[in-house]
Amino acid sequence: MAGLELKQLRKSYGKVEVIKGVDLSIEHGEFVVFVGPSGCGKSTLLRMIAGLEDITGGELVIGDKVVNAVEPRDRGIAMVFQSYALYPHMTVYDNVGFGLKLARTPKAVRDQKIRDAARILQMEHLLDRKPSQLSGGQRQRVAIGRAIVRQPEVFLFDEPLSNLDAALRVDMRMEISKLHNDLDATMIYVTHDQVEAMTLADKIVVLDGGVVQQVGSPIELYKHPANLFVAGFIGSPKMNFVAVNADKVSGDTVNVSGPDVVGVPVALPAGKVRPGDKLTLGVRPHDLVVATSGAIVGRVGLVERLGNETIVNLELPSGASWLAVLDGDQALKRGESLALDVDPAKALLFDANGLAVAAA
Amino acid sequence: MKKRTSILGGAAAIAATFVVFVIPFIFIILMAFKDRQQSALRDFSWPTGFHFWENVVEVVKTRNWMMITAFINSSIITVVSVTLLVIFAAMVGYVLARRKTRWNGLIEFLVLAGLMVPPAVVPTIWLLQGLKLFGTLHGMILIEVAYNLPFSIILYRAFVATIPRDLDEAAIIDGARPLDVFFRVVLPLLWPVTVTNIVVQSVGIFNDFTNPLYYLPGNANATVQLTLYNFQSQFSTAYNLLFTNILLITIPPLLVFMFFNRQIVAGMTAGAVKG
Amino acid sequence: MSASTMAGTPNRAETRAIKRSPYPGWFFTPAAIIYSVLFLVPTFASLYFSLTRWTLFDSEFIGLENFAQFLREPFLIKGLVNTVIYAAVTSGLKVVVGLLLAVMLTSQIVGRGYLRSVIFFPVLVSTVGVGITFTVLMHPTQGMINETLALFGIAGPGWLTDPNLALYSVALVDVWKGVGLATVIYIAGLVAIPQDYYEAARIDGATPWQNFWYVTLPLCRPATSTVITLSFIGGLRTFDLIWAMTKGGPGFASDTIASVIYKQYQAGFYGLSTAGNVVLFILIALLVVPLTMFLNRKQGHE
Amino acid sequence: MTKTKTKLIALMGASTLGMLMTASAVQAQQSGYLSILVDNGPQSIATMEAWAEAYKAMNPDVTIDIEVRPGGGEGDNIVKTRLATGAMADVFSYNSGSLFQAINPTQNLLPLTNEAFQDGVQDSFKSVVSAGGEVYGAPFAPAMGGGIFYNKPIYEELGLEIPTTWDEFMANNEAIKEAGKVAVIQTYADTWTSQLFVLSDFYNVLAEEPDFAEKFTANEAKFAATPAALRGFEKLQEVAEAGYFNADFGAATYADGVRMIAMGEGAHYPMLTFAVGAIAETAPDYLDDVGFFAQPGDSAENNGLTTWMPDSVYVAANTASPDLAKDFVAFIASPEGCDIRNEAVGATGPYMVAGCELPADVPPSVSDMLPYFQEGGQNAPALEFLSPVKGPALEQILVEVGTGSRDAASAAALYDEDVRKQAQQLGLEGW
Repeated sequence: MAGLELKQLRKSYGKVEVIKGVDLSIEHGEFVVFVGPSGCGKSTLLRMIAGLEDITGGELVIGDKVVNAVEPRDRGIAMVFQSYALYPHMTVYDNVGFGLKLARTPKAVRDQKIRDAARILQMEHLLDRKPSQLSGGQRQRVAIGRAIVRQPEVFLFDEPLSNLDAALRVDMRMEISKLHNDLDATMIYVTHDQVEAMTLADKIVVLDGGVVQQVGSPIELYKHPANLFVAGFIGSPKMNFVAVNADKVSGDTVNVSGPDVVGVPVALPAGKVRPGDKLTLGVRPHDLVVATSGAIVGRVGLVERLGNETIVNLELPSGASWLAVLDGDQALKRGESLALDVDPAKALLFDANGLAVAAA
Repeated sequence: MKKRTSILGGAAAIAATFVVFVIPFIFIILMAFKDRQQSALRDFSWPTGFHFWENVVEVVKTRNWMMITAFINSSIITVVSVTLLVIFAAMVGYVLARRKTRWNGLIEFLVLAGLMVPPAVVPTIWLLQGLKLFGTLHGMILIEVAYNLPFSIILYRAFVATIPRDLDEAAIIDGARPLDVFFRVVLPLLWPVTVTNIVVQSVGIFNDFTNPLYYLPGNANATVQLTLYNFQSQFSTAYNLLFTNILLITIPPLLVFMFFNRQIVAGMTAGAVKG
Repeated sequence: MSASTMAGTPNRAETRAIKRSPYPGWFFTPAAIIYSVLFLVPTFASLYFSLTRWTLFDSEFIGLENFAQFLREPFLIKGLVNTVIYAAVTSGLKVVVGLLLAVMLTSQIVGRGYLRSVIFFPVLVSTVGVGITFTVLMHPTQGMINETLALFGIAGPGWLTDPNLALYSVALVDVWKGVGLATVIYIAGLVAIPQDYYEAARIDGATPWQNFWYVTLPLCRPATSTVITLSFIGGLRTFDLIWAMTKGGPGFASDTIASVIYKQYQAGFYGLSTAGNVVLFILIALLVVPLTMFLNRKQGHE
Repeated sequence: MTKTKTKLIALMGASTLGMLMTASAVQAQQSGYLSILVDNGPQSIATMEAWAEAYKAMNPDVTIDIEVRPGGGEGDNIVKTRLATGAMADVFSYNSGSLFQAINPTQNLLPLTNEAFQDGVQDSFKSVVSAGGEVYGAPFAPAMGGGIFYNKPIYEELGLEIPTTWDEFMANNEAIKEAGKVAVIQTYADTWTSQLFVLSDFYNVLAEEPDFAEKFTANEAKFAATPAALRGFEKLQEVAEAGYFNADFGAATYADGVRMIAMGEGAHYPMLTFAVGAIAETAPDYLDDVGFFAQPGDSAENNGLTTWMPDSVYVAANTASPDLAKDFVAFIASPEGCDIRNEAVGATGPYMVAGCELPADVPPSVSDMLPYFQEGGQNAPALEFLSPVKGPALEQILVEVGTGSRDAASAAALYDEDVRKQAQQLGLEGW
């Protein structure tokens, strides 16, 4: 059974370092999602685990073996590509069985395994087709089938759903999740879509600039982002930020004010900040509520009325723009003035370095 | 109305290409049907008698059935050298397109140089002598491979670039060794450009005249183009036999063409054009 | 608990990855061996022999005298000019005619299959055979071309016997034989152009001519550069056809460098001929390298 | 020396003949394999095949493989290349004279000096296949003359006389032209045929400049600076400027020329006499319509023929079966060999081998030539048999003169330049 251990993993192309020392440990059976904006190094990291990229520095352990110099085929992994990478000249049957054929698996065994995988993915009727005759979702299944049939210790997914339309993506997401439960395998999944990350992951690894920003469960990341980057990246719509100064520190509450906000209270253990500190206040759009005279006042811009909730674009005095997601249907007019309040327990503060001023 | 212009245009094009491209071939065929006296006039006239079969027999029988030997030799040279060319050039084109090293510049320069530099005949003969390859089919095959590699490599390199790298990587993850990746995944996908290579190179090698002339002396080694020499001599010319000969040696390229006709464009699409 | 950022003890024990590349260098070896032994080695040997007086039986080092002699060849300058004219005329005509034929063959014209086959077929016929055939057809008095012209009361020229015309006649035959390949390359280039562009142009109200000029022409530039490069190099090196048709004549009127070189070779001036090879190579490099750079840069700009 | 008087028919003692015959009778039957390389002229192939058949009939254990090479410059290349690389056939045919000197005979060929058959070969032939004191060849064909073929019916029709001076020749041409016929046939599709006016004029050059060949070899005499030598170029220019040529002279081939002279499509065709064989093959019915005369000089008293030694057969130095090869060559150079040749391709000229007879009914073009070779006839070898120097571009230069794009003087000067290059290549003294 295979967990993974990444120790100070580094990758550089010539002088450019793209993975700057990643430490991470993944338990067996965990579903881990690497998430981050494009160019953050998440795919590179995945490909290093797969063995498709050489490791410049550090150690990669799969199971109990250092695999830096081990060929991909001997790492006990399988990978699903964003483009599916189905072999266009082979039928679905041959695509799925290609790895087994290379491993010189006896024909009967091979056939059994291919048919098992096809049954699991409900694509038995597709086995004789060529990839060009398949729809996007079907290709996705074949790609997964090709991975399953190898019975790997670790599944690697490289943005597998990004080429599918929205509805199909939801379906496939559920299937992958179900597969994870059924197969009891370790899965590492790369995506730039934080919704996928939130819904699928046991553990999310947020990457930016080749550096791990935070590792944790989805809710942990949502509630307690370690820094501005994670706070902004996780959650949809994006968290609102505004520059503030600490006014008054009293007990476990800090009052902060800035050009756009007046006296917002934030729950915080004593001693974390001192009056006059320059901070950044972060509030999720869902945590704003309408008040008669709130801490935050702005002019209503675009209003999206979705019935169950209303998304308001608010222009603050400084010109900055915030989003608020308000419960129920709110008949707001463009141009009118709106005041909002913040729940002190849900507001977050970040210091001048962008690190969270931790609540606990 | 649009339909009519296309039909008119088509008819005009058919007429024009008939005059420009087809009539010369009809001329060759007519000449091949004539007897020696009539053919000496070299005019576009109906043969006074049908001597085609006699001409063919005479051409084939000349110099101890040299035509038969020549067809066998040319076929061997063409098939073997095109096979080697396809495999070796695809291997080079593949690695050249996939792997960026500081050698790439040099390799690309050498490839381009091979396209441009005219081969040095006599030093090559000496070398072949030293290798005991002079005047052998093996030697000729290797020469054809060497001289035609650059063009094939360029075609392949351009085409490989259009094959997603993901496929190689999927195969690697599936447990493929480099040779598996190449022969089982990449080479089959290179089929369109392979067809282009087969057509262009086999025709070029089959029609090669100068190189066998130098590197493949000897009756037993005659190639089809050299048979033209039997009839086009300095002293006298038998036009009916000459054109019968041209006609006969055009048949194999014609077969290749009919076989691959539809696929030629496909190979060019991704291959040459994106070069 | 709190989120960890860049924690952990740095592990400085760097493991050198000795994993082999999936694109092994030895894939080059078979091609490299054949190419080096049979092409590069003789080519470099020829650089030496170009500095010798060489009778095939023995060679005597004479420095650059062969080059001096070659450049003194009374017809070398004419040969140089002819070579460039020939290459420019053939590649230019192949571009223009090939593109027009390709446009025609990708349109909804009747008899496309026939046309495509007929135009491509000459590519497959042996150059020597084509040369012999056209020498006969271009005969000034008995040739079919002039006899046909005579029916219309036109006195046809001496295609291959008029010193001012011979080179161009051979070039025309070269185009006849080679335009099929150019056409196929262009067809490939044209079908690769997404239909969207034409649709967009149609919505913008473009005439067929504008379509051709502003959409087709710029977008098939890769094909153009392939055709130009291949046929230009081919034209500079051309030998078979000229030799089969005029042997550089009448007199020296259609001599190209390749035929001048060959004549030196024929005469037994092996060192001299080899020096000519080197000169030809330099000429090709001087013309083709800037040409390819120009074509590629243009491509990059799009 | 001005004239090599060669005697046609055997003055050879019967003893020599007898010895030859006994030699071949005594010799044991040969066995083994022999490869032969011959040029692709139809007569060369036919003759060689006939010899091989006859020889195999006499020696059933011999297998002979005849291989064909192109003629002309390309053939020169093949021969040189194959000699240089040791890939030459056991026996091969090739030119005598200056081209023979260029294949480095002492190194590449087997000496045949002491073979018995050489006793029957004329010394004049031996001299053009000798190098370093050894003789390397045996005659492959009869001797030839270079001059002008004429169409007899045209001469009869117009009442013309055989010209003995250049002026008479030009007058004949004028008369023929006025009669609406083609006076002079030129065939520049085969460029080598353009050289005849100059090469065949060499008898006339020697008549005026007896030491031209020696001086030419020593870089002391030039075509452009020697009026007698320049005449050949001028003659071509005169004929060209007078418009005597056939309309398609630029595209006509040698085969066309042969047909035209035989069928009366033209009155004169300057050519070597081996064309008789080609006429016999392509237009046998017209063979008797063709006559021959030497290219006239400027004075009637001194009218003689420029002669060519035939090609030769040689044995490659590295042959695997030298005895067999020598025996076969001896067979070729025997009266029996000549008879087989007569049978195969007809008689085209006087043989260089003692005991060889021409058949009684030789065509007129051959009988017209014979007097020049006989006692009292005047002939001189072509320059290429007196000097190793011969520029390769003469034929193209003369095509330029014939097409009017160059005048005689500058053509001669250009040829001198061409010659210089070749002499340097040969490493001759004084260049």
